[in-house]
This record gives sequence, structure tokens and C-alpha cells, in this order.
Amino acid sequence: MKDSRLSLVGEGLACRRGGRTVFSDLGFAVGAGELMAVTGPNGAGKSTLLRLIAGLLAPIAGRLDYQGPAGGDDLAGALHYVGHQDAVKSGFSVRQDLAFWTGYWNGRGDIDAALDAVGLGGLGAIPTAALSAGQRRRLALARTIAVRRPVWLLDEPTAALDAAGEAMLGTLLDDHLERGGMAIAATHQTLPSKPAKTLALSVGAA
Amino acid sequence: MTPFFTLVRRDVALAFSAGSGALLGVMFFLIVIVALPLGIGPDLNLLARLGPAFLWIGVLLSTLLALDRLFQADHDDGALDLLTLSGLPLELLVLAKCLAHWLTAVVPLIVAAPLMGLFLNVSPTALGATILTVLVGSPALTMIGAIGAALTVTVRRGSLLLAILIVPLTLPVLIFGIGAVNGAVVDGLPFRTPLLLLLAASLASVAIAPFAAAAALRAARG
Amino acid sequence: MWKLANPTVFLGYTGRALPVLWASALVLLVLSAWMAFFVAPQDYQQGNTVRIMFIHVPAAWLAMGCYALMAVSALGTLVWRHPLADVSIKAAAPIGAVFTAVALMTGALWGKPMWGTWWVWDARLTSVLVLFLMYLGLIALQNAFEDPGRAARIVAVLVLVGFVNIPIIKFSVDWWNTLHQPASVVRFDGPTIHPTILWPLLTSAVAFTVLFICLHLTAMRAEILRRRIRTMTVLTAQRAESGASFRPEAAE
Amino acid sequence: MLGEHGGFILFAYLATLIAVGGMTFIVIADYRGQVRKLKALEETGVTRRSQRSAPDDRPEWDTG
Repeated sequence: MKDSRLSLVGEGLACRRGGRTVFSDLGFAVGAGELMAVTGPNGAGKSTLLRLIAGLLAPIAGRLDYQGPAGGDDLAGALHYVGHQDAVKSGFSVRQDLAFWTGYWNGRGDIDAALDAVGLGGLGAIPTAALSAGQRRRLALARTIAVRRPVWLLDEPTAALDAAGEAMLGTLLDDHLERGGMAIAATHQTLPSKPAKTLALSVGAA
Repeated sequence: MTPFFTLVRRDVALAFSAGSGALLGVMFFLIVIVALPLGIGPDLNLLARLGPAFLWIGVLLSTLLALDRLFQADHDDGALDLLTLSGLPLELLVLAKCLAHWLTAVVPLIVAAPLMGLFLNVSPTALGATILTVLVGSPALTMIGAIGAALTVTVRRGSLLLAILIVPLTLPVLIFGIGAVNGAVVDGLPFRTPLLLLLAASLASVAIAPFAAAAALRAARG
Repeated sequence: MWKLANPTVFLGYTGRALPVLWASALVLLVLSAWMAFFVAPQDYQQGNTVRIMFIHVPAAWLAMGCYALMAVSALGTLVWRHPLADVSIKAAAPIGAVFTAVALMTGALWGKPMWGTWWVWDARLTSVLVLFLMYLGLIALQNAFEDPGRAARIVAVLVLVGFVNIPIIKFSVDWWNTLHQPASVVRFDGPTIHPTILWPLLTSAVAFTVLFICLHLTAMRAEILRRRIRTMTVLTAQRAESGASFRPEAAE
Repeated sequence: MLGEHGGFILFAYLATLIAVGGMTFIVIADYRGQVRKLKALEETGVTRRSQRSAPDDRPEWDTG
């Protein structure tokens, strides 16, 4: 996308959890159309970094600069966070679940199109309790399609997905980046879309 | 529709969806009310005198019973992260969830109260006063309970802990509530003063509790 | 019983029997209402309010009979593993609860003119109220499970525990009641009921029982279909997952 | 004809009619609803395993 000013820059970030410094003096920069992979062993702070960017944790040092595609610095309203948990409510049908989030985020997204995009087309009326782990993850990803936002934070997005699911995620990511979005994905597997950058964390990294 | 009311509507819908048991609180209320005469004896005059207090305590316990899952369900499946991430400020989110809880857990208790009053032979005046005071005072129960629910959101088996934390904080509500009922029934006792104090407690808790609960929720995810 | 074990066979038989049953329930109900108002005389003690008995007593009988039916069904689930026994419990519980509620409600409406108050903690009324609470608990337990298959045996255990407990509860409540007040409530002792009251009462009891059978069988049919639908939706999700070429058009 | 307590008697019968009649209505409506849902599902081509008519792509050991 031309003249997109989208950028997310972290400088000197440090985070403590449970009395332990998870990482310190961490820096990165991601721009429009870029996918950054965050790699590293368990406990290196991949999830912590994503939660920090999402605003769910506060850094003890460092700064996070966000600029939207058309200026503006409201990061919280511009990002999608897909965590370990899928936040799928049992008691709802697939469509109800997605419709709630779309409405909650003031999205006017096409719910059926989003379900089709993640391979849940035709399952809208099915209770979420009947879904498999992979299908729940697909439903979580459908939110990122129903409500368009420039920044995606994906924590182990391929965890519950089978080969077809990974291919689907690759298509979603490529499409998102092509539209000028950015994505940061924590993983210790190969991502289905080729990352432009890799941020390698190690346990106790300085 | 605004995010606030979207969330209220979703919580109300979830409360009445299969497997959630929105009416368990009313059943608990009924069981408490049935158990009391079996302990005290079937003397209708005695029951009539104690009835309003029983109703109030029944409402208090039944409200607390349903509160422990107020934030925990959303915390456990990750929805709380997404809800706070963008959309509503955490304080308004607390308020929305409390409103939904009040509508689905407390209003049924108020609707069931006349029936319970019948079992306890409560006079119409006392029953009317009880229902009025519960209506005025129950928002305080829900809001104060929400603080406890936020404090115990990461605690397994938090419901007992919640009750231990919250019951002492709600005692003023109970005192003013039953005080107002007595004022309505017994000549010479004040009715307006405790009712206004009750109203003040509800308004103050609606204003203050969201901030306390939101602070507790922020601390819980740290 | 085992011939009916196959749900499809059960649906076939009941589908043919139900129209006849519904029709006879309707005729019997109209007949018993006519007898209750125009045949039965006033009671010398209670006057016209005795007419409430023609719904109160059958409802109370059904409240207990329904629980007994559920207890047999619970044995069917746990011991004989009859596939329809659990469906029978599931279908019977709400119906039993409604008849119990009717017994309580008509008891209160009978009590108000007789005792001057809507509710007294009389042994019989209290026992029925406890029965009502047990029905509510059962329904709540059934609803707490999303998978009816998993709920079946657990609910059956609760039904049997409750069944064993009912006589104990009844005994304790009787004992509690005599402790507090001498029996002052007017009681009906079976054999002394005059035939002009007995016949309308029996007619009404039969009418209510036939109605109960209709309701129970219809609710069982609905439950069987609900489970089929559930199986089908779960299968749809599974087939979509396995990437089969099968793709249903959006249902609903 | 019902004397001084006629109101109570009529109310008892009326309340019973509403409770039992309401339940009858709900039970029948629920049954009809399930029949309708099942028809709708079957029209979309969903089948139960025991009545599958489509070419069977199950593995041989899946005889359920």
C-alpha cells in the first residue's frame, strides 16, 4: 500500500513478571506489509512481548511508538490479539460468537464471508461446543477478518491447526500484508507465511 | 449499538443459554427460605416477624452465589483480554457485566420475593417494603460483590473466599435494608432515613466499585 | 420393553397411539370437570371448596407417581441400560415439576378459605414442597451438561438417591410437624370418602394420568429428535473438519 | 352456585388450566419445532450415520 505510515517501533523494552526480568533492552521495528516472527525457547518471553504490545502488560522500561496507516497513535484500537486461548463461548452458536465480537468492536464486517475465509462456511448455526480445537482457533482467526485492523498479534497461531489450517492461515496473512497491514507472530514453528524479520529471544537475554 | 450494551446483551444471552443456570440463584433462594421454617418451627406469627430479615439474607446469599463466575468465565477462556484490549475502558466493562448480572441474577430474586413472602406469612406492607428496599439496595450488593469477583478472578475455588471477603462489606446494606423495612412496619421507627442511606450506598458503590474492580482485574493479569 | 428399545420403533408405536391418547385425555378431562362441578355434592365441612380437591389430589398423586416413574427409569438407565430410560427421565422431570407446582398452588388456594392463610407449614404441604425442590434440582443438573449422553447416568444416580430419601424426608417432616403443632388440618382419610365424591375424584385422577402419559410420550419423542439433531450437527462439524467434500448449505 | 369461596375455586381451576395447558402447549410446540429442525437439516443433506445414503467414505473399521 502506498503512502501508508503504519509503523510500530519498540525501544529498550524491559518487562518483569513474577519477580523475574523476562527481557530487557529489547528493540524492534515493523512497518506496513511486514510480518515479524518472534522466536526463542519456552520462557524467553515471546508471549510476554505480545501481551506487552497489546497493552495487557506494562513495561518497566522502554517505549513503544505506534503510528497508524493515516497517522494517529491509538494502538489498542488498531490491533487484533489472538492468544493461546480462543475466547470462544460455549452456549453460543458459531455465528453468535463472531457476531458479538464484530458488534463489540463496532465492526460492520461480513460474518459469513469471514467464516468462509477461515473454512467454517456453513457451520454458522452449529453450537461452538461441537467445534474441535482447530475449528475454535479458526473461529478466533475469523474475528481478524470480520473486523479489519492493521496490526495483528498472533501467539502460536499454528498451535491447534492441521496442515490445511496452516495453509489457510498463510492465505490470511499474505492477504493481510498485501493490504498494508502488519503482523507479529510468536512461534517456535515455521510460519505459513514468510516473515520479513525475525526477532530471536533467548532466556535471560540482555 | 454501543459496545457497552452489546456486552450487556451478550452476558444476558449467555446467562440464559443452555448449561449456565441463570435461575439457580432463585432456586437457592427458595431452598434457603424453605429450610428456615424447618429449623425455627412452623409458627406463622414468628415467621411473619422474621420474614423480611430472612428474605434479605436470602437475597444476599443468592446474589453472592452467582457472583464468583462474573469475571472468571471470561478470564479463563481469554475473552477478558479481548474485551479489555479495545472497545470499552475496563471500568465501563465492569459496569456492563454488573448490569447484566443484576438483570439476570437479582431481578429474578425480586420477582420471586412475593412467593417467598407467602411461605413466610409476611404481611403485604412488610413484603412491599422488603421488595422496595431490595430493589434499592441490591445494586450495592452486585457492585460490592463485583470487587470480590475481580479480586478472586484467578483463584481456584474462589466462591467461598469471595463470600468471606464480601459479606462483611455488605453488612451496612443489610442493616439499612432491614432497618427500613422495620420502619415501614413498626410505628415510631424511621423509614425514610435508612432508605435514603440504602440509596446512597447503592449510588456510591455504582460510582466507586468499577474503579476498584478494574484495578483488581489489572493487577490480576500482571 | 426391549422391543421398544429402538428409538425408531418407539417413534413408530407412539406415533400411532398418541392421537387416540390425546383424544381420550380431552374427553376424560371434560367429563371429570363436568362431574366435579355438577355431580359432586358440597362437603358438609368445607362446602364448595372441596371441588378444588378434584385437581389438587390427582396433581399430588401424579407428582409422586412421576417421581416413581423416574426412579424406575433411573434403574433402567443404570441397571438394564435401556436406551430410552434416560430420555424418559429427561422428559418426565419438567412435567412432574409442573404437576407438583399445581398441587402446591391449588393447596394454597384451598388453604386460604379453610385456614385463613395461603400457606401453612403442614407436614403434607412441606413434603410436597421438598419434592418440588428435588424436581428443580434434577432439572438444573440435567441442564448443567451439554452432552446428554454424559448426563444420563449422573442424573439417574440423583433420581435414585432422591427416591431413597423421599420416605425419610416424609418421616422427618411428619415428626417435625407433630413436634410443633397437633394435627389440626382437615384430612381426607381414604375409605370414609363418600362415593359421590370418590367417583369424580377417580375420574379426574384417570383423566390427569392419561394427560400425563400423552405429555410424557410427546416430550420423549421431542427429546429423541433433539438428540438426533444434536448428533447431526456435531457430525457436520466433524466432517467439515476432516475436509470431506461434503458441504451443507448454510443451515437455517 | 359455588358459594362464598367461588373465587378461590374458579381461580384454582383457571390457574391449573393455565399451568397444565401452558405446559401442553410448550411440549407440543417443542415437538413440532424439533420435527421442523430435523426436516430442515435433512434437506441440507445432513444424514445420521445409520441412514446415510451418500457414498460411504468412512474407513472400514468405523461401523458406528
